[in-house]
Parts: sequence; structure tokens; C-alpha cells
Amino acid sequence: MKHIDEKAIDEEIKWAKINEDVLRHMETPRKAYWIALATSFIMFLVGLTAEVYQYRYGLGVADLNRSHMWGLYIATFIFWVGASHAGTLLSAFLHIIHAEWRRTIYRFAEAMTSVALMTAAIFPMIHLGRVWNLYWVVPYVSDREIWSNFRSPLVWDAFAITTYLTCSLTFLYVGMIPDLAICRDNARGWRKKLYVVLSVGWQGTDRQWRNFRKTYMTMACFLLPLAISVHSVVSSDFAVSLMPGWHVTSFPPYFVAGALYSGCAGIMTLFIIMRYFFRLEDYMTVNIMEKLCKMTFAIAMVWTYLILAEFAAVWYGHNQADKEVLLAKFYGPFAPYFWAMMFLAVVLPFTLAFQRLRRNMAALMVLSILFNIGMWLERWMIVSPTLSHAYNPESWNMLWPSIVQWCIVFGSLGWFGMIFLVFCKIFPMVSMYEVKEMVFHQKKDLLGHKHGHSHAGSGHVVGKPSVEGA
Amino acid sequence: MSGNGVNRRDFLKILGWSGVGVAVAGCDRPTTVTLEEGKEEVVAYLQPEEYVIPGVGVWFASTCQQCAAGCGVHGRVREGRVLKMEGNPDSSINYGKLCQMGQAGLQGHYNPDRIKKPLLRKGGSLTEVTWEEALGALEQKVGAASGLAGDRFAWFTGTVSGHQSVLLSAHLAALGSQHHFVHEVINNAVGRAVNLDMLGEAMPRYRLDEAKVILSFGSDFLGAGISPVYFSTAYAKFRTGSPRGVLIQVEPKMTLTGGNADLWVPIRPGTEGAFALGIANQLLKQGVDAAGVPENIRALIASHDAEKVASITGSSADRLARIATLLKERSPSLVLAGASVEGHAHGYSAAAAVMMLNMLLGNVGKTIVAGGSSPFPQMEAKMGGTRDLIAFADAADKKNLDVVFFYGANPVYTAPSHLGLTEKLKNIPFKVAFSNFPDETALSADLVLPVLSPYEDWGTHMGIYQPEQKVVSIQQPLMEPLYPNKGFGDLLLAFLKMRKVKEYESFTDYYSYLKNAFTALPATVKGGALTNDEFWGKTLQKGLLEVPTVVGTLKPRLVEINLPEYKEDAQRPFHLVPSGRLGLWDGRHANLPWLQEAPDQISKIVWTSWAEIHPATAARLGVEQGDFLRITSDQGALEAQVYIHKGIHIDAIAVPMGQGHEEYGRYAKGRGVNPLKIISPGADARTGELALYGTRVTAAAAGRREFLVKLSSNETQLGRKMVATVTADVFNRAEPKTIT
Amino acid sequence: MSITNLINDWSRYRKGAEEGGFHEYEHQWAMVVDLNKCIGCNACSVACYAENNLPVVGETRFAKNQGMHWMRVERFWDEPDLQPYVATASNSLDAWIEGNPPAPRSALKPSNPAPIAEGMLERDGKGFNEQFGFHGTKSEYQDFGGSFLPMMCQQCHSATCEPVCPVAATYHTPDGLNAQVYNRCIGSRYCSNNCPYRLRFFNFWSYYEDAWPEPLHMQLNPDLTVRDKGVMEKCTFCVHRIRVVKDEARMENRKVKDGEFATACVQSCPTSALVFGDKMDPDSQVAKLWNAHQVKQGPYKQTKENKELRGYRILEGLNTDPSVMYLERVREV
Amino acid sequence: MRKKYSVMGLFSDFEEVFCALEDIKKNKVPGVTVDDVRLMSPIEHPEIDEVLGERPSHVRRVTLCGSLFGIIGGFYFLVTSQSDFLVQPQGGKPVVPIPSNIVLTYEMFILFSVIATVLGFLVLSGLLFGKREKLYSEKVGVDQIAIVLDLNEETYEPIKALFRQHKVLEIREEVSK
Repeated sequence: MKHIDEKAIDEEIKWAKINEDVLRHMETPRKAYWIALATSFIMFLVGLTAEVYQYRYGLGVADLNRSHMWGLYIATFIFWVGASHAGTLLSAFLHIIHAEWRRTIYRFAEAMTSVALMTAAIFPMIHLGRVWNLYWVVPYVSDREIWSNFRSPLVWDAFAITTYLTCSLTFLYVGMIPDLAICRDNARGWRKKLYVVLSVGWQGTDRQWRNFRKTYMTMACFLLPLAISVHSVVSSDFAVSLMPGWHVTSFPPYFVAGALYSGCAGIMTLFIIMRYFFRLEDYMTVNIMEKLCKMTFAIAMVWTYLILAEFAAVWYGHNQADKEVLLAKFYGPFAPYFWAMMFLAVVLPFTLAFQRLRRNMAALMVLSILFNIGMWLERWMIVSPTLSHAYNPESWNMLWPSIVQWCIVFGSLGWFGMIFLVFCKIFPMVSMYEVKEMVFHQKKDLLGHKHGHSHAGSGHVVGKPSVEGA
Repeated sequence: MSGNGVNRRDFLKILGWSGVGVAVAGCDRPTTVTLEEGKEEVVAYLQPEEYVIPGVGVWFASTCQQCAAGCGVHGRVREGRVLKMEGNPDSSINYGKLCQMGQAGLQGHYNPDRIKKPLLRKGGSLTEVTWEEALGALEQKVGAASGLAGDRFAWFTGTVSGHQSVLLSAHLAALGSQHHFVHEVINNAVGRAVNLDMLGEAMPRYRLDEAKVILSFGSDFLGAGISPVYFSTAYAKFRTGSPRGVLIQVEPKMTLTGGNADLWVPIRPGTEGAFALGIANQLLKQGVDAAGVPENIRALIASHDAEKVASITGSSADRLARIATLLKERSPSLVLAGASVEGHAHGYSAAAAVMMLNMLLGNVGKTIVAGGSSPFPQMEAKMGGTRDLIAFADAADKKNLDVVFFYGANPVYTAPSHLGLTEKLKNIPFKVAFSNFPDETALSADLVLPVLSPYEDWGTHMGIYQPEQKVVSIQQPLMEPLYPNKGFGDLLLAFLKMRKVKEYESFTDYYSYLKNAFTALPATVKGGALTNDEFWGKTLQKGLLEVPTVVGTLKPRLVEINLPEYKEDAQRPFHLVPSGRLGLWDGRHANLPWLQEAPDQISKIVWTSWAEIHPATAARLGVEQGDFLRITSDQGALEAQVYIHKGIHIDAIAVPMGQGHEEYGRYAKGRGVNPLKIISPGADARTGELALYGTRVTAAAAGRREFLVKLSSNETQLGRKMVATVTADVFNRAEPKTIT
Repeated sequence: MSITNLINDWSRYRKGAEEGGFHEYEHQWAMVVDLNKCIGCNACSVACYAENNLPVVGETRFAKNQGMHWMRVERFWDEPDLQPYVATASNSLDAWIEGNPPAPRSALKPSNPAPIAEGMLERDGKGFNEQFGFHGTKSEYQDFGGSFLPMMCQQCHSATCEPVCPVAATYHTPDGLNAQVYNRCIGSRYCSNNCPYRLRFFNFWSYYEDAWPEPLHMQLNPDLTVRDKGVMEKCTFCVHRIRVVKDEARMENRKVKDGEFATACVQSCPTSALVFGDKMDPDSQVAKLWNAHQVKQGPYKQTKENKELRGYRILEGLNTDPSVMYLERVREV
Repeated sequence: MRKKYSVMGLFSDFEEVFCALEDIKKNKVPGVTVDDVRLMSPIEHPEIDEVLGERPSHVRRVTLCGSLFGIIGGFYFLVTSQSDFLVQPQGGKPVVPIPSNIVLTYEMFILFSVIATVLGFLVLSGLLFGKREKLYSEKVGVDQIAIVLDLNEETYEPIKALFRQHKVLEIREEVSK
């Protein structure tokens, strides 16, 4: 086996080149970027058309019914909320534990978090019967003392997702301020104006850096539990209900693990896409991808365990109604989707155990998309079988979602892609200052190894930035 | 909620405001306002009568016209619109209850497909004309000047009763015609004939509440029977008695009544008579007194031993014996025969065999008692069957008719295709349909007169089945007419005036005729010293008038029973069961969306037709639920989706009546199939009624499948305690008796 | 946002249903459905359509299970309680005729969950109805007829629909009713998902546009609305009738009398299988029936002194505490 | 009037910067202490604290305020609004349900903590409307580190010398009166 250099990044890269690469590529991505953007926009338009149609004629066009009050909308909602989790994990958790390799990829992962949340947030609106009254969920003071219902998991959702969206956007933004200052220093035209405002006067002074460090760490510490609470709350939509197959104690951790899993798979996809679109091969290296794969694999195994534990709990719990739902997945009308989900999301991750595969971008692209399809199916398999097989046997009903539902689901992918791609175009998707720190520390470590502890004792920082011509 | 102090006059005053605009528009229709008050009066809505509070509903009594049972109803009127029908608690027919058809009558009244103006056939197609033109055309054809007389003229109606029936008979008499064809598909004509022959009375009273056991041969008294609401109330008493009554239903296809049976016995169609004789055989074996049974019948009974009957009927020998034991031990019992017994060429004999069981068991006089007679036999319901349909088709075929008036019947839809009625109708030069809807008959008529709906019109009715003292129920308008049309009674009066001016000229309209008829009643009927107006007001308020009834006794008598051998038909192995539905009935309610969407009680299917078959049959035919089954008789074929359940005999295929309309408005048109169309020729040997259940068919998968639209998806409770069941023993022992 | 209320009434505000809840009920409208009398004729259902402005959805929408029948009669073919005996259904009258003691009630109760698994395995992959439409019992024929079950909103006191509504559009009234406020509803449909009885109906379409072609709309009951698209609705126990009668009683300064009014379904029921009334009124027929059948309002398992009494509530074990008591169907075995 | 100078020295070699700071710390230029030093850097240097000495950061105190507000205010808001919202007793649950309030309080705790942290950061770092360094080089955003000092006439020259000694690439200055 050939030796593989385990370095996350080439530490000899010039700092100016980092700036140059990131900034230049922001402005001139590959042609594929524009194709992707156009495709996303078209998909978005398809979804928008479907939504306008549904808005006009009512939710009946989605073929929802008395048994199936929820359908793909809620499944996709969970999917997107889930997808938003990995960004936080990568950025906050790995930041807390000082995992260096996160530094080149956390920015777009965080962007993915925010955009995925924005995508998720439109689903409750699409799915509401009377979306124009959505603001009633907000507990604003009413002179008739009518509030939203604080017991409803949907209100918890509203609280949790608002909090999460606010926090993850601020986290993304705060982490981006030093980079925005760099952009400000280099941009012209409208970009200049934008970055001047957004960089809020960042100059990189020691006071700013010091506060920045504390702030960033503090926020990371809040974001991690927040992310976990958010998907727990989303799982409460089901776990708090009475329905067989939903009323499951293990749902919160199961949802969180599933979220991280699908999020990591999502990051893998975007990793490869970003790397290609913006020519960032030097930063998003294969070594980082391999680490990402290992993490995904680990989380996939946690999730696999939890899903099997859930089946076991239902099976040995021997609650008739619960078992019917389970059997409907095993043998019933949902079997094709269920087993597809089991294959894609449970069996397929084992391929990540092979190093050769972990380093093959094309294969990983396919795999990560398949994982996400599996995880999307998994969400559908949470929502629909229970609705199909509820307590009253009279109302058992199989739903095949109408074309409108499918269009909106695909439209949401377009919406995500559109916002994300535009976002990438405006904001640096690789954190320049963090890459510099990464290079700096990596070099320092290397020097430290080479020279023993000669410099460490001095208490000074050793090393210097790789400067052009220095 | 019921009776109130409102008098009729004031009620009509408030209604006047909405009617005036139409009256001014130049139609000479006799608005009740004009005639009663002598002038038209507009009452400002803002200054209503003292008792009228905008927003408060007022209830008025009337009579339900949805089937011939004649239930008393209360209609809720608010702001001049009738909104809801409920039963009239004073009615001895329905005791304040109402079935789904009665509830849905409103949708006939407000139906978007109602004909708004008379239609006259001009140059081959029906065109809207004014009432003047329509009545002018009518006068030309049937007026005194037309010279039409005698049997060249006919009325073809559904069940009619009350003063409409009186006037209708008078009209026929004025023309000198004998032809009054009365046609009902869901009828008990054969049963009436049997009753008349064996009991001396066509419509005795059945005392379900007195019976401890009911053995019903296909009698769907809870569903498509003679008086569904009354029998349902009686059934409740029967089921809550002490001990609780036992219901055994013997029939080829599970009816609503069968669905409620303690024991549902499937039987090969057409062998019910043999089953009855088999039970008689067992009863005699068990020592039931058979002194009055003549020798020939005794021999017939003796020839029906259990094994033979079991092999004929497809039931088991010991089941026969047990049912006989049960009947004998739990007395009194009641044995009923229904449509599936009567609808065969030997229907009369089979029904007579069933009735004979009542005699053997001594039920006559206990659970079957005399119905009595009223002093107004001319007002009692003229009940029809299908014999008149055959006779009518025959008369039309022989070109014996010049003019026919259709009212309350849709023979073009209900007539089996072997009668060829559509073709034969062309032999009648002038056909007049009194119809509110563009149904098949109306659209083949030359003149369509849209009469007022039952909620806009006056009338009196006597229900076909009178469970207690006989009553004449009043039908009064619950609101002003939606369209400026004419009442049926008014039209009848107008026709009479064409021929007999003198006798009827004193009646300005049907309302005055009715009021006159009632106020002229003797004091014994009026019940107390009341002024005419007081009595009339009281009657209208109550909605019915109880008339003195003379109750005699029944005189049981046995009749000849001729049951043919049951024969298999290798070519057509299945029996077609054209089942009636409480809901769409014989198809007359197919235009009411509530009833289209109310699931069939047994199959829970909505909006379409279906073919019920047994799982074993389905396996034999290789079809599954939702598959289209092609059912072919010697008269044609139809295709319907399969519904599989165990409530049907393996040799039977049941297709419900009610759908398959070629016309009849947006809710009915082009929906499902009409099983009556493929009925084979054949009629009951004695009464001449069509043998509706005697059709043999073949069936084969039609090779296509659609989603079967029905209410429930699961047919079982999957072990959940949705409907829990206890044994009657527990019920009899533990049921608290103190609740009133 | 008043802290005074909170401090004064903290202990009351912390009471759940188990301790009697916060409410002091003025009325508790309740219903009894006697399945011994119910014949499954649909009169109740159509009466409900007439009274409550229910739209007729038409065949296509009904096929999608979007029907709006607040009151429906479910029909089951099986005999869960009697299943062991059905196999020998042709002998079923023996017990009675030959005077054999009927099997003790406990022996009649092994409601067997096995068919579910079997049925699932028997599927043929040709659509849902076929897969789950098992055809009843082991007997060749449907010997005991059908099991008819009128189902309307059970007006649960621990309703699962209530706490999940994000905007409190469904709540519990002091009349013990589970009220749905159409104006407040935003159509999240969580309530319906959480209803184990599946008795909530959603306006998937703008029915006011097409369900009542002129002049059918003239029949609409002005006492209640025609619901807008995107709103959840359900049986209200004819709350508009309740309001009228309560107002009348208040004006005449008296209590509401038992039998003074009934809901549309109860009023129409030909066999009087449905009984409606105020359970707070001890003289009402409903209260007497509940007492006679020893069914108590409350979330916990019923403890009956006489186990043979027929009263039960559907899916009682889910702790929903419904206001509708069913009396078991009776069959001669 | 004495002139005041602001001087910024740009360095590319980080080691030299630390040496320069070390020198300032050792008071090689009298009148200039390490506390006067303001540093501008392209990356974050936790190690700099060791040289520059403990400079306080109060962000976490603001966070604490936000957290307390989130917990106490959130819970207060929930229970008091519930106590007036008496149509709400639902599904057999009490008027003031603790479990759901815990969930919501938790979310509000995090929300307000994060908001407070960010606001604290922006204010305490002199961002938004705070004072800017007048001397700023775009190079700081690339790969150079800058030492900024406010100097008077006495210290002006020695510092520049010190900078040069430590291989300063560029010195920018601003004179004010």
C-alpha cells in the first residue's frame, strides 16, 4: 500500500495565495457552477409553481387525506432540519475539541446549516392550511390574552428552529467577520459596500481577536447543545404524540444521530461540489475528506444502532399497534421504501471502511447522495407508516404522494441549491484566517517535532507565515 | 322543537315577501298568499311578525315523500328557507325519527338540476315553454275538445294516496279510463297477495316488539322495506325486550337486516320456499299441531325432509332442525318473507310457504294482527308493483294508449330491457311527465310539467303501512316555491276542470279543496267541538289526522303451494340479486349528493355500483376487489367492480339497484350500472309480478381494475376493541333495566 | 401576563386531569351509543350532513379519503370477542337450545392479535385494499352479520388533539366539549394526526366554491359557518343547538332540561341507539346510563363491580377519557 | 503643543514581532510599556497574551447576563402568560405545564445567551460604531502583523529604531497635534 501523506493541508502554501485563491475563485467559479445555479433555479421554479397551485386550490392537490394529514412535507422538513445539524457539529464540536482539519471546511458546512434551516423553515409554511395566519404561532402579546399553545411541540419547533436559525446565522457571521474584512480590503464595487457594512470595522487588533476567541468558543459551547435540543424537539413532534410508531422514547437521540448522519453525508456531497466549482482542491484535500468519511461512518454506526434498538424495543414491547406499524414497514406496502432505506443508510456506509473508497471522490459523491436518499426515505418511513396504520383500523390508508408534493420536495432542493450557491458566490467559503492558523499551527507542530522543544520553552510562538519572497 | 302556536296564516304572511316578486311577474299561478288573504301583502323584513325573530328557526309539520312509508316530518324554516327535516314525534309511523332518505329530501328540493320551466317537445327536442303554452298544449290533447276518452288515456304513477289519489281517480273517471298503472320496484306486491289470500288482509300489522324470535326470509324490513323507520323503531323494542329477541335472516345476499341478524343463513336464491317447508317439516316432527293443514300440503311438507332441503338450499340439515326448535320453544315468533322470496316465478308459493310457518307456529293473532280499515278507503295508498309495468308495456306495444301521464315513477329507468319500454313508448303519441328532474322518463316525454317539490306543495298522504290507528298525514308547503311552477294537486284540479267544470269550480285551488275536505269531516273524526278554522289549524300544526279505524280479526287460511324443482343452469351458474338499498332506493334518490356519498350500509361503497361476491366465488372467477366483473344474462351484460365479502351465497352475485342512470342530473348521470336492465323475462305465476331475483347470469373478469371507492379500508378490527360483542345471555342477565 | 394570577392560583393551575383539572364543569355533554340497537342505517350520518353544512366531496375526493363525514358508521366484519367460537358457527345456537351454560365472559375475550401479522403476510402486492381487506372470520359465511359502529368526535376530556395544536384552536370548554375554533385554526393538522379515532376532518379544498351549486346552498344552516379552505373541523356535538338551549334556559332562569334538545344524529336515530345529554345532571338519561353501566369519567382504567355490564369507551386504554360511552353489541351465541 | 504620533510597524516574521514585543516589555524604550501596544494580526494568537500580559475580556459576563435573562425572563414570560390564558387548559394538562416550559425556557436561555454574547463581542471589541484604528494596512489581512503604538516625541524615534531592528517591512505613522 502506498504511503499516504496524512497532512490535512500543505503547510508551505503561501498566505497571500490563500487569500488570492479564495477571493478569486469566489468571483470566477467553474462553468459547472453556473449550470448548477441555473438547474437549482429551474427546480425552484417548478416547486414554486406547485406551491402556487396548491395555495390556490388547497392541500387537497397534495393528495393528503383524513389519515394522512402529513406527508412528504413534514418528512422533508425533518430531512432539512437534520441536514442542518452537521454544520454545527463540524464547526462547534470540532472547534471545542480543537480538531484542526475542520478549518478548511467548516465555513460551507455552517452555510449549509443555515441554508438547510431556511429550507426547512419553509416547509411548515407550505404545509399549513392557512399560512397567512402563521404568525399566530408567535407568542405576541394579545389584548385578549390569547397566546400560542405552549404545550404544542409545533410551538417548541417554532421556538427551537427560530433559535437555531438565529444562532447558527450569527455563528456563521461572527466566524466570518475577519474574512469579511479581508474581502473588504480587496473588493470593489457593490461588493465593497456590502463588505464594509458586514465587516463592522474589523481590523484584526489584539482586542478584537481576544474577544473574538472568547465569543467564538462561547457560542460554540451554546450551539452544540442547541443543535441537539433542536432535533430532539423536532422528534417531539412525533415522540410526544400518541400514535403507534411515533410514541417512541428513543426518538430524540435517534433523530439527533440521524441528523448528524445525513448532515455529514450532505457535507461530503457539498465538499466535492465546492472543491470542484471553486477550484479549492488545495484546501479541501483528500485527507480532510477521509477524516470526514471516518466521522460519517462512526455516526452512521451510532444511528444504525439506534434504529435497530428502536425496532427491538417495539418488537419486545409487544404493543400490537406499534408492531403493526413496524410490520407495515417490514412486509407491508412500505416495504420497498423501507428496505431501500435500510440498504442505503445502514448497509452502504460500511463501504466507508475501505480506504481506497474514502479517497475516491467520484465514488464518494455517489455514496453521499445515496446516504442522503436513504436518510430522506428514513424520514418518510417515520411519518407515513404510522399515519397509514393508526389506531382506528377503519382509517388505515395508503398514501402515494401526488405530483404536487414531489414537485415541492424537488423544489426545496432547488431552493437550497440556489441560496447556497449564491451564498458561496458572495461569501468566502473557505475561512481564510482559519486556514492560515491551520497552516501556522501545522508548521509549528512540524518545526516543534523537528527541533524538539527548543522554542517551546521560550514561551514564544515559533514560525512565520509563508510569505511570498520571504 | 315541535308544535308551536304559530298559525298558518301568519306563516304565509312572512313567506309572502319572497313570493310576491314572482307573482307580479305575470304568472297566474295561484299563490297561496293571494288566495288566502284576498290580496298580496308584502311584509317588511325589518318589521316581522311578533313571533318571527330573524335567526330563529320555526318548525312546521309535513309529510315525507321520499318513499311510500309516509313518515311525519317537521321542517325547520328560517328566514323563508327550509333547512332541516326531522321526524314528527306525533307520527305513529316514525315517532319523531327519520331515515337518511328523509333527511336528504331537501337536496331534491334544492337540487341544482331541477327543471325550472315546463318543457314541450318541439321538432324532436324538448324546449322550455311558459305554463300557458304547456297547459294549452295539454288542453289540446286531453281537454274536453280533444275527444280523448276511455282507455286511450292512462296514468302511470308510483304509490299515490290521500286526496291526490282521490282526484287522480276522479280524473280517470272523468275520462272514462280504467288505466291507472301503479309501479314500484321495491314493493311487497306478492306478499300482499299472499296476505290477502291467507289472512284476508293485504297489509296486516307485524308486531315485532311482541316477537321473541324473528325468522326473516330476505325481508329487509330495516332497509329497503315497506316502512324502514317504523320497523327500525320496532326492532329496537324487539332487541331490548326481556329476553332479547333473536333475529335469524335467511337470504342469498346480506341485506341491512341480515347484517344485524344473530344468525345469518345464506341460501341458494329461489330455494327459500323449500327452506320454509323444511322448517315446517321439522316443526311437525317436533310435534307442532298441524290439525288445520290439508292433506296435500301435509304431503308437501313431509316430502321436504331435512336432508333434501339441505341439499336444495345449500344449508345444513341440523341448522334447519335447530331453527325449528328455536321457533317452537320461543313463542311467539314472527316469520317474514321479503323481496328475495317473492322475486321468483314461484314467489307467491314461496311466500305462502313462509306465511304457513306463522300459522303453524300460532303467530297469527299474536305477532301478526289485523291492520283494520279506515272510513276513507279511497284515500289509502294505491300500492303498486311491477305487474303494472308489464301491463303498461303491453298496452303501449299494442298501441292502446294515446296519452299517458307519468307521476312519481321513472319506468324508462326501472323497466328491464326485455320489456323494450323505450321502443314501445314511441307508440304513445303524447306522454306527459310530472317531474322535477330531467330523468329518463321525463326526457322521453313530450311534455314535462315541473311540479312543485314536496316542500312547496299541499297534499295529504296515507303511509302504505299503518302500524297503529290509521292516520292521514298532511303535506304542507314549508317555503315559497323556488320556481314559479304548479302544485300537483292544483294541476289535477285543473285537469278535472277541463272535463267537469261544475263539480270542481268551487275549488279555486287545491288548498281550498283540501281545507274544504277536512273541515267537512264529521265531528267524530275531528275529535271535539272545534270551529273549522281551529280544527284545520290544529291539524296542520300536528301534521296528521288520526282517523277511526275498525280492526277486525285475521282469518288464516292455507293456500296451494307449488314449488318447482330447483334446477342448476350450467350455462349461467350464478343468480343475479338486484338488491335494494336504503338510500338510493330504486334509483329515485341517485340525484341526491348526500345519499350518493352516504356509504352503502353493507359494502360501505359510495358513488358507484358494485358486484358483491363471496370470496370463494372470487377465487373461482379469479377476480379481486376492485376488478371489474362482466355479468351477462340472456338480456345483456353489465360491468361492475367486485366487492368481496362473506355475506353472500357462493352462487349469487348481487348488484345493487339505484345507479346506472342515463339521465337524471349531474349527480346521477353516467354513474354505475342498473341491474334491472339485465333481468330475464319471467313473472310470478300467480300475481304476474316481475321475477326480479330469478335471473341467471354468467360472470367473468372484465380485465380491468379501478380503485373501489368506499369508506373503510380495513374490514376487520384487528383485535382492537372497537365493536365489542357480548352474548345475549350476558345481556339478559346483566342489563340494567331501570333506564327509561 | 399577570404574576398576581399566577401566585394566587398556582396550585389550581398545576392540576392536571388526574386531580380533576382546572375546570369546574358547568355541563358535561355526553353520549351513549347502544350497539345492540344500532342497525348501521346511516340516518345519523346524513342528518349530520344536513345540520352541519358538511360538503359532499364527490367520488374522486372520496376515493382519496378526503370525505367530510363528521359522523360515520364504520362496519367491521370480524368477531374479535367471539372468534374462537366462530369456527363452529353452525353449532352456535346449540348452547342456547340445549341449555348449555354459555362460556364465561372471560373465556370470550382472547381477542387474538395474530390475524394482523397473518394478514400482512398474505398480501399480494396489488394495492392497499387487497392487502388489508381481510374477510372476516374463519367461517365460510358472515354468520353474525356485521359490526356497525357509529363514530363521531368522542369529545375526550384528556383529548390528544388539544395539547398539540400550536395556536390553541382546539380547546376544552366548560361544557366538557372539545371545541374547534375555525377562525383560530391555521391548519397544521397535528390534531388530526394525534387523534386515535381519526375523527377530525380537514378542508383540503375550497368546498364553498363547488360543493353547493345553486340553489343547493340555500339549504345551508345559518347557525354555523361553511368552513374555509385550510381549516380543521369535526363533530361539535351540535354546539349551536346547545347554545340556543342554554341561552333559553338562562333567559327563563332555569336549568337545561334533559331531552329538551338533542344533536342531529341522536334526534334522527330510528332505533334510538344514540342518547345525548348532560352528565352533570344526575337525572338525565345519559347520566343514568353511565352510572348503570358503571363507567366513570376519568382517565384511568375502569373498575366495574359488575364485569358483565356492557359500557365501554373506544380505545379507552389510550387514556383519552372520551365522553361517548358505547354499549357492547349483543349476539346470540 | 507637543506632537503626538501614531506609529504602525508591519512585520512579516512573526518571531521578530514577538521579539520586538519582548523588547518593549523589557522596557527598552522608556515610556513605552507593553500595555500601550496594540497589535493587528491576520490570525488569532492565543500565545500573544503571554507577551502582552492579561488583558481582560468581558464577553462572558455579558453572556451570563443574557443567560440569566433567558432563563428567568423566559420562564416568567411563559408562566405568566399561561396564567392568563385560561382557555388553554387542554388535553387534561394543567394550566402551567412544567415539562413544556422547560423545553421552551431552554431554547430561550440559549437564544438570549447567544444574542448577548454577540452583542457583547461587537461592543467590547469596538466593532460596529466603536473607534477604529486610524492606521491600518490591508497587509494585516494577508500575512503581516502590525504593532501600533501611540507615541510622543521622546519615544517616537526609539520605537522606530526598535522596529527596524526587528526587520520591520514598513512603518506608517500619523502625526497629530
